[in-house]
Amino acid sequence: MVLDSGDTAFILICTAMVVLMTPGVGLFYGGLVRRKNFISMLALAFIAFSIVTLQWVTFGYSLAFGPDIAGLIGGLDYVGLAGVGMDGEGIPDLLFMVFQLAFAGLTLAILTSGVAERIKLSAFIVFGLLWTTLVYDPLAHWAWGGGWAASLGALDFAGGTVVHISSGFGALALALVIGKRAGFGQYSMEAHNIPMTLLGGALLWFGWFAFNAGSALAADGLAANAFVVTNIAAATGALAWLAAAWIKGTPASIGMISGAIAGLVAITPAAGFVGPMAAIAIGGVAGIICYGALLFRTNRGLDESLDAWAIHGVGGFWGALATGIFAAAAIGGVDGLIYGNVNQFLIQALDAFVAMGYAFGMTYLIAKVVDKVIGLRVSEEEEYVGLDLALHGESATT
Amino acid sequence: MVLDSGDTAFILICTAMVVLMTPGVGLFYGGLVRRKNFISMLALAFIAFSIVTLQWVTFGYSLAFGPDIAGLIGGLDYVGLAGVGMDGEGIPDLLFMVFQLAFAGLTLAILTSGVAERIKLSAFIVFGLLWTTLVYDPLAHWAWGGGWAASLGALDFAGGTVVHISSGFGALALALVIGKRAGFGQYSMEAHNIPMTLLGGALLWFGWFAFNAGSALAADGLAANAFVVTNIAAATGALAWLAAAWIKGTPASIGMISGAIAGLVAITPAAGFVGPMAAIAIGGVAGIICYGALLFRTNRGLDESLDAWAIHGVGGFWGALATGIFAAAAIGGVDGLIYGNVNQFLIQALDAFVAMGYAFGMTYLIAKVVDKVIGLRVSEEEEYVGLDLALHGESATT
Amino acid sequence: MVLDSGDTAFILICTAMVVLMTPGVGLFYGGLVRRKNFISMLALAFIAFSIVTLQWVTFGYSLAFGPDIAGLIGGLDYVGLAGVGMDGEGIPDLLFMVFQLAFAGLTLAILTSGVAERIKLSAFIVFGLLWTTLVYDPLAHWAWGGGWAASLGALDFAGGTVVHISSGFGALALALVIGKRAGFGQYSMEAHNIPMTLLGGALLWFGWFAFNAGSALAADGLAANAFVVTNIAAATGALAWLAAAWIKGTPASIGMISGAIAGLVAITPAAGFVGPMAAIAIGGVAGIICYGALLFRTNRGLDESLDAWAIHGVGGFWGALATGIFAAAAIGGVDGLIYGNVNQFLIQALDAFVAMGYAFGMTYLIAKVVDKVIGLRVSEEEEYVGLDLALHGESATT
Amino acid sequence: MKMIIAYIRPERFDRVKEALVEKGFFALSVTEIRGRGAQKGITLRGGKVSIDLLPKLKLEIGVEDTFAESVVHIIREAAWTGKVGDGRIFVLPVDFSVRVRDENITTA
Amino acid sequence: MKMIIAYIRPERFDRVKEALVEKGFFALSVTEIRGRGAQKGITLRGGKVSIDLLPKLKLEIGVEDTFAESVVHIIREAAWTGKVGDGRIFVLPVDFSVRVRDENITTA
Amino acid sequence: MKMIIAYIRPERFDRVKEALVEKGFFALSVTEIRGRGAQKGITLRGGKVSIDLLPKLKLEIGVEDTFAESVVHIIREAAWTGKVGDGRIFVLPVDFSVRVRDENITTA
Ligand SMILES: Nc1ncnc2c1ncn2[C@@H]1O[C@H](COP(=O)(O)OP(=O)(O)O)[C@@H](O)[C@H]1O
Ligand SMILES: Nc1ncnc2c1ncn2[C@@H]1O[C@H](COP(=O)(O)OP(=O)(O)O)[C@@H](O)[C@H]1O
Ligand SMILES: Nc1ncnc2c1ncn2[C@@H]1O[C@H](COP(=O)(O)OP(=O)(O)O)[C@@H](O)[C@H]1O
Repeated sequence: MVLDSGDTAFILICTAMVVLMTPGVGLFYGGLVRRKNFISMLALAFIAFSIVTLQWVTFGYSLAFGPDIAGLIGGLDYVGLAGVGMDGEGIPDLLFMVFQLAFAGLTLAILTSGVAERIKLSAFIVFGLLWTTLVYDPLAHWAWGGGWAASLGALDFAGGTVVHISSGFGALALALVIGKRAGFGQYSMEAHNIPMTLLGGALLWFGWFAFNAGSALAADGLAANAFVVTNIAAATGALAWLAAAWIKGTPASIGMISGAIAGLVAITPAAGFVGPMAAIAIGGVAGIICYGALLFRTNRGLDESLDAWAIHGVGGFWGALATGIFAAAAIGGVDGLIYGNVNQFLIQALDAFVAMGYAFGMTYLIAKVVDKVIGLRVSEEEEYVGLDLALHGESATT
Repeated sequence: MVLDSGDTAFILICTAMVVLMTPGVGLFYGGLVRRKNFISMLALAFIAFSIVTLQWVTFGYSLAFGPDIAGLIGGLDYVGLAGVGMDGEGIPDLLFMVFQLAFAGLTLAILTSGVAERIKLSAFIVFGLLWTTLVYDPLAHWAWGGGWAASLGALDFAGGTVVHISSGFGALALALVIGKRAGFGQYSMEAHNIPMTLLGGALLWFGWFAFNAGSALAADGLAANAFVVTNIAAATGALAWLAAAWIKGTPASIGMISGAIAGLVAITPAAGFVGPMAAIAIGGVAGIICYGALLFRTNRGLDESLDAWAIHGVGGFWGALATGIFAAAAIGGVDGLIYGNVNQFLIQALDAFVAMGYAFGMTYLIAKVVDKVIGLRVSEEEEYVGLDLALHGESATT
Repeated sequence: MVLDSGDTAFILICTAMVVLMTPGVGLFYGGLVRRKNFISMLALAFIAFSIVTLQWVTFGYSLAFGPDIAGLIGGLDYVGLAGVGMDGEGIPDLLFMVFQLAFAGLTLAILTSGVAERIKLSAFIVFGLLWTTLVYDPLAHWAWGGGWAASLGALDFAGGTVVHISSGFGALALALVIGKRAGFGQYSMEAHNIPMTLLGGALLWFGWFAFNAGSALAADGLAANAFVVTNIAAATGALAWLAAAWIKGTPASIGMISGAIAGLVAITPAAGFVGPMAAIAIGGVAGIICYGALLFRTNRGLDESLDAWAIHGVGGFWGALATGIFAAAAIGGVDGLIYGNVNQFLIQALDAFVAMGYAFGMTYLIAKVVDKVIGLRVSEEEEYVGLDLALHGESATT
Repeated sequence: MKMIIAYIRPERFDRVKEALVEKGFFALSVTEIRGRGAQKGITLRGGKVSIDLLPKLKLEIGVEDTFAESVVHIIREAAWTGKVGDGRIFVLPVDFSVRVRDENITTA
Repeated sequence: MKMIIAYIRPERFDRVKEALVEKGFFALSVTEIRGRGAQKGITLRGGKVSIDLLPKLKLEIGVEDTFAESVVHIIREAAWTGKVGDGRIFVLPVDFSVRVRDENITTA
Repeated sequence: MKMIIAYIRPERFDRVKEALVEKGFFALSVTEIRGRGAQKGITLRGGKVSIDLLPKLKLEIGVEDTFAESVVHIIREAAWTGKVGDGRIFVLPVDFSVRVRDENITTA
């Protein structure tokens, strides 16, 4: 029970960097929507983070990391952060708590992809509190709080299932419940400010180092490995998507940055288990299949508007499998498929499937209930005018 | 006299993050003004930071942290950074110096709120050098350099009085001296680029972790506590202001981010002394009263243009009192009002009052003198055209 | 062979911060070009970083830091990061590798100044891979990988020659080969979004702390010194350029931020060898001479479009010399000219000259070859329409 | 010659453009404007919020007199949704017009 | 019908809009432009800096012939400050105009 | 009075402005627009990419009848490059015009 100042320093800064990812998502999404909903996307990110902060410190952390109950959820011992103090092993308990808080907040922000440009603010707040409680907290418990997935030996270094499968498939469910944007498919809804999306992407790339390397919870060689593979997967993902899009037509910068995010997502569960050369494969494949998922999504006329499903959902799923494929005992103590460990691959697949099913189903349920009770969606006029003016009374630029 | 690499690593990075807050203020303010003064607000932030850098390393640091003279000011022993070297206790002396430099630079940048869209560049430089010397340096000395406030036992963990009361009430004095913007109250002067304000706010939130947690000067449990309460107060402040504005009309994103800043300001002096649940109270109240202060300010027709007074001044004042109310010995070694320590509350109140009076009075004096001697304000035509074109010969966007 | 968690924490975060500098350059440049090439500049930065990432982890790192061959280049021992692992001295070897990767990526991004608004994407990728292999890797080896410059005792703390002379003079060569932008000199090509340039500049200033202080490879007093002198040189550079431009006419914010970058560039090789007061001189002179270089460049009608030559090339050259002038044994163990060590000054001059000549000549050669084989430049129509639409099929803002 | 000035919904622009091209009318100039018609914009949540200026696109098309009516017709058809805010088209007389490039003056 | 084109100070826009609404004129289109009048813009610091294009708003209002003069009058009154840069109003003839929505053609 | 509406290349704006000032025409209003002429924009890489709307500047200049032709002439000369995309100038009749500031009504 002794603190290490180096590890503590590392996780303190990492936490700040992960917090910055939430407005990063806001900028990323805000640039992709139409100008009239720019502020809305940014505000949703801030609000997501703020409500999760309060939920987490009052009871969410306890649900996720309290003493395990039946492998499913944590007990209420840490409600109000009781017993979560300034000391701890390696790093202060409070610091671990807030590092995890940053993950929870970010996850809800990613989910706004599915309801972009059409959700009621009040409904989002209610939905968000329910979602983080009923979806995020259990998933975090399963993987990291001593739940069944952890017991089974499922590997999720920094949140492939907890953060990305959950938000990606959650966004899909949400999009199905709330319905398409008015005019979707009839006229083009181009990204209105791509440089903001690229800036948001840069902040995400930056924060992701902290997200993945910080998940080592120590400033050590494992953190360095996570850092390196994170960067490699991002770069490969960016180039792979760019190349694929170039072959099919145009090397758009949105594709490039989406590919980087896809690579980052896919390496997330694997970052502490695979080496640099595997990261090239993981990132490259992620760039290609997430691009494919996006094409599939648009061809099907689905309005999961900002592609959390294609990038986070599909990328996270691939990452969970890839961890089971490329894990090397030399790095994280566990071997994967390519080293003959079929079992690990099957565990990964099971974990990913359950997370996908649970996140999708539970999100669908919550969304339906919220929609019935208070209504998820703004009025037709409000949507036409745009949420910036209609809800916030503001215009992004004058 | 031995360095700790973890603590040193922490404060090195924290310093960089606090430095980033100054352009963060520039963006925050730049988004709030009219387009024709966007560059001006950003440039003022950079210039504030640059001139304070030179002042601080030549003599400012010595005034603040040199050997105490009568509880009022530091001696000149460290002029030119003489004797401020690469070694130190825990962290290098040079590092402590530059961490404090970042605070000083930021404080002057906050002050530009009071003269936005109308100050002469030359006058700002002269005023800024005088202000940081005659207001900031003494206040820093009183609180942290061994001055009277420190001797009295006044608590200011990260700068509630030194940074926020001083800049907030300073901005008010400055606004009174320079006068209202032409057309103020006659036509609306809406924020021209709210996403930039939100981005600036995100950078401030990010940097504030370093500001407050770094003030522990070590990567330890106290830093973790400061980090956690900082985040809680920001989130609560954001939600409280948003809710209050919603009840009165519209949940504007500017209110949301202003509430976050209000929460951050209020928790600043308290961050090393109060726990997470107190942070909810401190942040929530900050969101409400700073919103009230803003309404008061606009109702009175005061053109303290970007609300440094309402947010930093009033929020800082509340934070100083709140520290006296909620301090818990278990965290920072001192109890506050709710633990029966009336004395601490009175000390806090006294400290806040003196800081407020001194900052307001001295700023008023300096502003008057500069106005008399070289004139604070641009010509009517320059103001009409906007400072970007009139002073810098540039346009924000083409 | 034992890791220090504080040093590791420091370099982990520093690396993330240096990575953020690459999109920082993208924003800086993106704001300076015409709107129709905003996305292009950002995309080039991301692409530069991505291709260098793959080059570096496959063989670039080995060329730079592999066992020395004749003082000229590193051997292939580390190809595919073989033998670069999670342990190391002080910090993990993998971490040192990725810290250096961030430098290599950034350097290529700086170079895009010379071909802004007119380079073919395919040509840039080919050129970039050749350039980083044939120019960057050898220069890195000479200075830091045990090459001839290191043997000679040339000082380059964080990359004055490796990063800045190479990219600055490389950009000049590239500009000469690709030719002027259509219409250059005939009508004005004003910066289209100065706030983005200032934001990019702020991210650069932020990242530069990590760049220079991180080059100590430890969180110690030397890092603190590097941090402090970095900040001083930036501030002084900003004010010096601003003042010079003011005397000649108008204190433009672009000049101010360019001066800051000039100061940062110049202090880069010196950061671990000079003290705070020398930093004032180095930064101030950098602001003036880089401004002079810019005026010279525009007077000569050279279209090295975004002034990498004037700022990075000339500033880096001055920095290399200044290191030989102001180095103080008390700080970095070596004395410079002002302490009577003429020799060091001559070594610095030689090193800078060779780096300049090699970078300029080799870049010219590579550019000529790429131009002959696949063509460096887009068609006249594509240039007229702008690279955003013509190459990426996107518009920065709608 | 006539100058046709049409204020339309931004989301109908692509459709209008295509309809014009189909009938052989290529030239046009587009400006982003904000506007309101006789309805005073849109009122939300039972009058609590009223948005009086909405983004519209303004098209300007200079055509020979004989084509004016058919261009107006094409635009109207492609821009029509039947809801408030569809816009308005004005036809103004032009004294004469010249092409900068070829100095070929058309008077009408 | 007439098309009234008014270049005014941006800061007077709200006042002009209200004045128009008061008299029952709702419809208008607004464009952000830059311009200068016969005074060649503004000269600062004794001629050292001269700003030749200042931001203005352009209003376009299509009205029946009979209302043209009174709309001009309303705008002028509300836009007036008496200082250089107040702007100018032009009244152009309109051949005819149609509403996209209801196909109700007004000819004048 | 006439209203001259000129669509020109943005990069020729400074030249046009100077040419006008030289001949004593100061007043003008400028709007950023996008447009295409009869050539349907620009086609790149053998038709693989086609950019149909390019940024242009629109100048509006209200002048006395007698000056209309010479202003058109000045603009055309200064805006001319001889390549596709040089733009077009329209001259519209103006019923009357007033200056907001001095209430000095000019009718033409
Ligand atoms: N008389 C007019 N003068 C100028 N612009 C007009 C006029 N009538 C309509 N417009 C333009 O057309 C747009 C749509 O008009 P309309 O369909 O009547 O709108 P609404 O249904 O919102 O009243 C307006 O936003 C405005 O830009
Ligand atoms: N003859 C004109 N043609 C076109 N626009 C004009 C004309 N006269 C004035 N304007 C517009 O009206 C605005 C204000 O004009 P005016 O009051 O004469 O300006 P100033 O006082 O700056 O000379 C100008 O900026 C311009 O946009
Ligand atoms: N008949 C027209 N009506 C409206 N605008 C026009 C017309 N003809 C040309 N323009 C404007 O002038 C610009 C340049 O026209 P032109 O030189 O004919 O272009 P291009 O060579 O691209 O066909 C166009 O982009 C458009 O904005």
